[in-house]
Amino acid sequence: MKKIKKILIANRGEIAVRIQRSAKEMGIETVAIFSDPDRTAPHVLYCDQSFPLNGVTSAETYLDIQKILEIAKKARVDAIHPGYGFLSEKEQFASAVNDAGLIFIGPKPETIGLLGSKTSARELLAKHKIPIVPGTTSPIKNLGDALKVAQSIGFPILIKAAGGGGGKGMRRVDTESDLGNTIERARNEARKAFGDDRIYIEKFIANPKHIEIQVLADTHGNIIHLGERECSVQRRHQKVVEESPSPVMTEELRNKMGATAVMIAKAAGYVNAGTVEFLVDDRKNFYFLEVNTRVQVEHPVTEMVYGIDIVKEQIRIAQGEKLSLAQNDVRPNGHAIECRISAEETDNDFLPSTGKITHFFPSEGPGVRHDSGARVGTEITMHYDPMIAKLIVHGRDRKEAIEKMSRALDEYKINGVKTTIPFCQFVMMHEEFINGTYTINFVEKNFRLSSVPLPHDAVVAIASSYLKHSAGNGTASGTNGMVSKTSKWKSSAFYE
Amino acid sequence: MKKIKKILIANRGEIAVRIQRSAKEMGIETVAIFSDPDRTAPHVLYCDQSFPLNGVTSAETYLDIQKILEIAKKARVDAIHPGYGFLSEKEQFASAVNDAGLIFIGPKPETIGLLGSKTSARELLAKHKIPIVPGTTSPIKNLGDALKVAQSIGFPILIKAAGGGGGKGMRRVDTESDLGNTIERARNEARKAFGDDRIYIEKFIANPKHIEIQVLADTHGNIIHLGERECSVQRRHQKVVEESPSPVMTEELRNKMGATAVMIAKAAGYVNAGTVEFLVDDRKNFYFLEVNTRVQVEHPVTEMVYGIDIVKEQIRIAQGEKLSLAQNDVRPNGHAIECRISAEETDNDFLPSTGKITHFFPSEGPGVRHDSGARVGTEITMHYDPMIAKLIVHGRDRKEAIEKMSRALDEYKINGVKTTIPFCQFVMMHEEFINGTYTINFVEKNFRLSSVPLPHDAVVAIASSYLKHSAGNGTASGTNGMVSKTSKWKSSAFYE
Amino acid sequence: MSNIILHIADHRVAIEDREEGLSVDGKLHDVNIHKVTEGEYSILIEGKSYHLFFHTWNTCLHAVIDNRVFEIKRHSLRDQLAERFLKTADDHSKAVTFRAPMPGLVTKIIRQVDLQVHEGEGILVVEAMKMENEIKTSKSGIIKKIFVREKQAVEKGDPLFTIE
Amino acid sequence: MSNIILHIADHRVAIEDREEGLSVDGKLHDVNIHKVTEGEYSILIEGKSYHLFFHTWNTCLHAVIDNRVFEIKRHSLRDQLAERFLKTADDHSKAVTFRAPMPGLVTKIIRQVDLQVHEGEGILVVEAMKMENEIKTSKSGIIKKIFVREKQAVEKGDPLFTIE
Repeated sequence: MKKIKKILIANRGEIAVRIQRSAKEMGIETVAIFSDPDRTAPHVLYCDQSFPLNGVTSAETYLDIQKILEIAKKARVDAIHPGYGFLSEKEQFASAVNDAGLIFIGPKPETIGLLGSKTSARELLAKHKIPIVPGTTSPIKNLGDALKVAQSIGFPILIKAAGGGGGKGMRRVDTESDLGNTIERARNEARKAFGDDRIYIEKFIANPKHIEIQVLADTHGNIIHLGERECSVQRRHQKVVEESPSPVMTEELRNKMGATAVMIAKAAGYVNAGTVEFLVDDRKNFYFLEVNTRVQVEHPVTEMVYGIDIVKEQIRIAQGEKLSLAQNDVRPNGHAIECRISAEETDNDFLPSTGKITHFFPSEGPGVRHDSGARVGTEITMHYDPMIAKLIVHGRDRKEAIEKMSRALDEYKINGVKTTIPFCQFVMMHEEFINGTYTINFVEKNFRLSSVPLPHDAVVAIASSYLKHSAGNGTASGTNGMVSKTSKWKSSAFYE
Repeated sequence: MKKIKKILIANRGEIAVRIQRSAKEMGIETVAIFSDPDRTAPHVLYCDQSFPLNGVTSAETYLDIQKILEIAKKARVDAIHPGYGFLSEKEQFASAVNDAGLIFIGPKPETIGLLGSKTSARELLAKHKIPIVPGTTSPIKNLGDALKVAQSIGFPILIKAAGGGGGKGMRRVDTESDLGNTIERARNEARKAFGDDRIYIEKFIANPKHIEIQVLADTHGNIIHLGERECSVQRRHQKVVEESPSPVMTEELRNKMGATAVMIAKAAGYVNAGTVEFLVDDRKNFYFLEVNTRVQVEHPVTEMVYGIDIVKEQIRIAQGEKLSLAQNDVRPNGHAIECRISAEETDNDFLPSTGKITHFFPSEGPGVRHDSGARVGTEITMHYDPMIAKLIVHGRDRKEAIEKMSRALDEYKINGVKTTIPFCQFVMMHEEFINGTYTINFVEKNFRLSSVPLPHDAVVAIASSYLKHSAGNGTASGTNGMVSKTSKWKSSAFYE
Repeated sequence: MSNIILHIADHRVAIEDREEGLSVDGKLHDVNIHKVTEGEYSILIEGKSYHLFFHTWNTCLHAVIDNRVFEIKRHSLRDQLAERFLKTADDHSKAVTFRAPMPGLVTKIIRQVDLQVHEGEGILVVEAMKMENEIKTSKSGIIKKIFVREKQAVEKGDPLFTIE
Repeated sequence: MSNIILHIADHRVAIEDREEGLSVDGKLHDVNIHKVTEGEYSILIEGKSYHLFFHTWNTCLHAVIDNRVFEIKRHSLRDQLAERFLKTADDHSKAVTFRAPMPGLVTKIIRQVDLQVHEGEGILVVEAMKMENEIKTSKSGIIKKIFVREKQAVEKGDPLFTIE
């Protein structure tokens, strides 16, 4: 067993900060890497050491294996934590880390290869007779190929990236005529996100819930699961709100899905933390979706309900320790919800919102956790993922958790970019979320541009502070002179 | 049972913000009150409504019962939460609130009177044969009176305010010659803090721990306790670091102290949340100190270990609900530590530090809770208590909690006032704290002005950024020209 | 300060800062405003507490209140006259230019100049933050001009195409 | 920039901003400094990350690093000469004036002018934030002057008394 003393965190944003926290608590030194725009980002400020990647785009920085390994060597780390996204699910990266004599904090490279390609994962599952969603078991080659599959399983279908998750490269296709265009765009997105443009096709299941099981596996053959997370609130196939437990979960279903997840992990020779994703239909049949071979964005809800620090467990497993718990020691306690705070225009089809954060007052207080990768002064650019922070709450029960999240969302104050907070507020107040019946079609079915009128008092507040603001600034910039007809926003672009 | 719909919070700072949070989660409207310097304080920004007290000093604002009741009437609230400090333990205030037809969220006025005066509390306890620290059972009248008591129980003695807690008005006296002066200063302090200059005398117990029991009592005669908090790390007789459970606690001692606390609450006809404070000597004998008839500053450590929101319980009890738990449902889970972040000069005898907060980046992440009454732009003045915020962590066990607190203290960044953070960091690293043997003499015995040398790299960091800073500002203010011999700080004042 | 007209999202309000208080659409309000930090205000209206921020996006001032964002436009008498003139001019040429809603890279031009397109149809694709965003027209008509080409980087507000 | 001397708490360092890098006491360092916000800096020294703030207390510049606060004084050749002169002058009169360590209210004068006092003895009481703080002398001698009276408000840095 080799004690890890120093970790390079091959990531940025909130997950780099979050990994640094656990490492520091364990007495482990941390090394940050940063692109040019990230020179003064929180992960650079917090880590013990920070080294430049000299570049701007992901490709020339956080995706550059060579640069990262050179820094790892220079800083004399003994392990690398990949976080999520970027290189976290690249078999080649895990191999290169091992070849450099360093510990990769994650599964073995071959496991990443096996499960990371969703087609080989589907083959493995089929071999073990675990139910999967109908579709291709190998990447599609061309449009003809795709058309044949689509016709055989019937529209609507889903196009998905074989090389990674997170909704990147995922597209729904309803008609044959859209197939060609959509495949092309999905390939482009997948290539940019994962450096891998292979895609595959799945039957689109009508009203499923997205429920996933967290597993932990050590190098001694022990595997446990930490219950489920429900992540059905998605826009653009990306999760926005997650919770644990799922409101539709029963003890029996949890045991069944948990056992299936553990069986899949065993079949794949899995080591470290991983997540097995399922679709669950309205009769509680569950279908395997994919395995995410890294820490998930939404892992905090599990941490808060089970009282376990998943990143610390990852590090302990990586240094050869046995799991500190058996399956019987693991008991859920209360209820947790996470909302992703992303720089997006909720009122404009979730388009990315860029800008500099001028004011930032995240929520605090009892039962509130905030994992952030941004702060006052942070410039949100078009180069990286729009997620700024995660707001997580824990309550004694689901009702208290929803009340707490509503309070925390109201309390959250940020200025300089638009965010998904209004959307999350909408979710917390929606009957389908409150009664727990929501599915992955929640957004499409329910979310409309807010038509809640501005209360009269708010109009008075804006008008009166406008007077003071423009007096204080001489004239308020960009607001004087003619009323232009050019700037009313529309759903996808603004017109003049 | 009357559902409370709107609460006036008769307080300021972090506790006003914290009460607002629980009320909001329960769907209850909140009304803030504010002094002139607090016009843009967080509690004013967060509450639904805010009304001015028109004044600066505590006496003309947060202690003015008449003004507060007028606002309560104007805002049509149905209850008042007093927080801690200010009017929270004034029988007269609780009576006035009830007389105005409003609910006082706390014990009955007569219970506050009985227990709030520590002398009548001591009489009650003596009657029930509960061990108390030797001393006076009634306030001392004059110096001769005091001298007689002091001689009979022997120096050193403690002078304490009869009208309130929190270390205000508390003074140790070692010799007869200091007695007169010290009594006078204690009276002054007590008068200013509580509007009540009565003091009493207690035997000074040599190396005790300060351990207190949280109790909850409803209006239906149900009383439970939520275990203990240890608060032995004190400077100037005020708590700085608190934890739950106490590292010396045993199941047996907890049951015994808990039963005693419940017995005291019963004897006093107690309703709502309260805290029974004890001194525990090195043979685990415990002596009653006092009952605090309000929410404590350090209540969050209990909340985190027992998963109960004490302020919500206070509100539920106040509207006539039964306790939602029985004693057997109450189980501690993990370990919590709180550090009070106060604007004080750790390197200068904890003298108050005033100024405007220019940068504020409190710690975040897994297991970290931050309850704050300040933010960027807040001016810390001499008018109110120097406590800015509370940092609370929860870990699976005491070891993890200490590691987490150390991390969180390192991460905490504040500029504009000096704080107690360096002191708290000292505590987390000290052997006596780590092994749990610390007593209320911890600070006196162990804390010395830090002589940790500035690392060479830090010198380089300061020097290099100084160059950039002074270049950016033309010349750095107040640092050019002659080196003055006038400004080197000494332990209590600086000399020229 | 004389009477001014503000457009706050869809609301048109006449405000006047009088000695007796703030008049909004002729009604007096007891308003207490304090600046908290630059661009941040605390407003008490008959006790009700509002916490408000200002931010300029794309040269337009916006107010951020309760996490909702509203555009603010000021409107003087001269503006009204000018607007009336522009409206008349506009009635003749109904061309609408669509602009980039965020900075990004144009990865694909889907429809070409002179084509007839319908409301909701995708005209081109802009990639930002790793997502491909299809930019749709909210107006049916003929594509008169496309201002960008594939692989071109665009800033927020840059013109993309004109539909007439 | 020419060679300058800084006093950082008890450290005296000679720094020079050379083309090749920052020289501290003659040794070159690979230092990368970025301003984060006004008065806030990120410094990387051979990779090691420091997060630093500046603040002026009582007209003296301080650096805040790892939550510790250090006074900074700049020191030129002229300063050194001036200091040498002052030191000579100071040797004659050993009077030391104590100043208020925080703003507050003088609630009691304990010792009077012309009295002999010893190190650690309380001279007067200043109340701030509801606490009574006894201001002690760190020097034995005679009280030459008391600058304040009871009930007087004092600002931080105001002279309180002189001991000779």
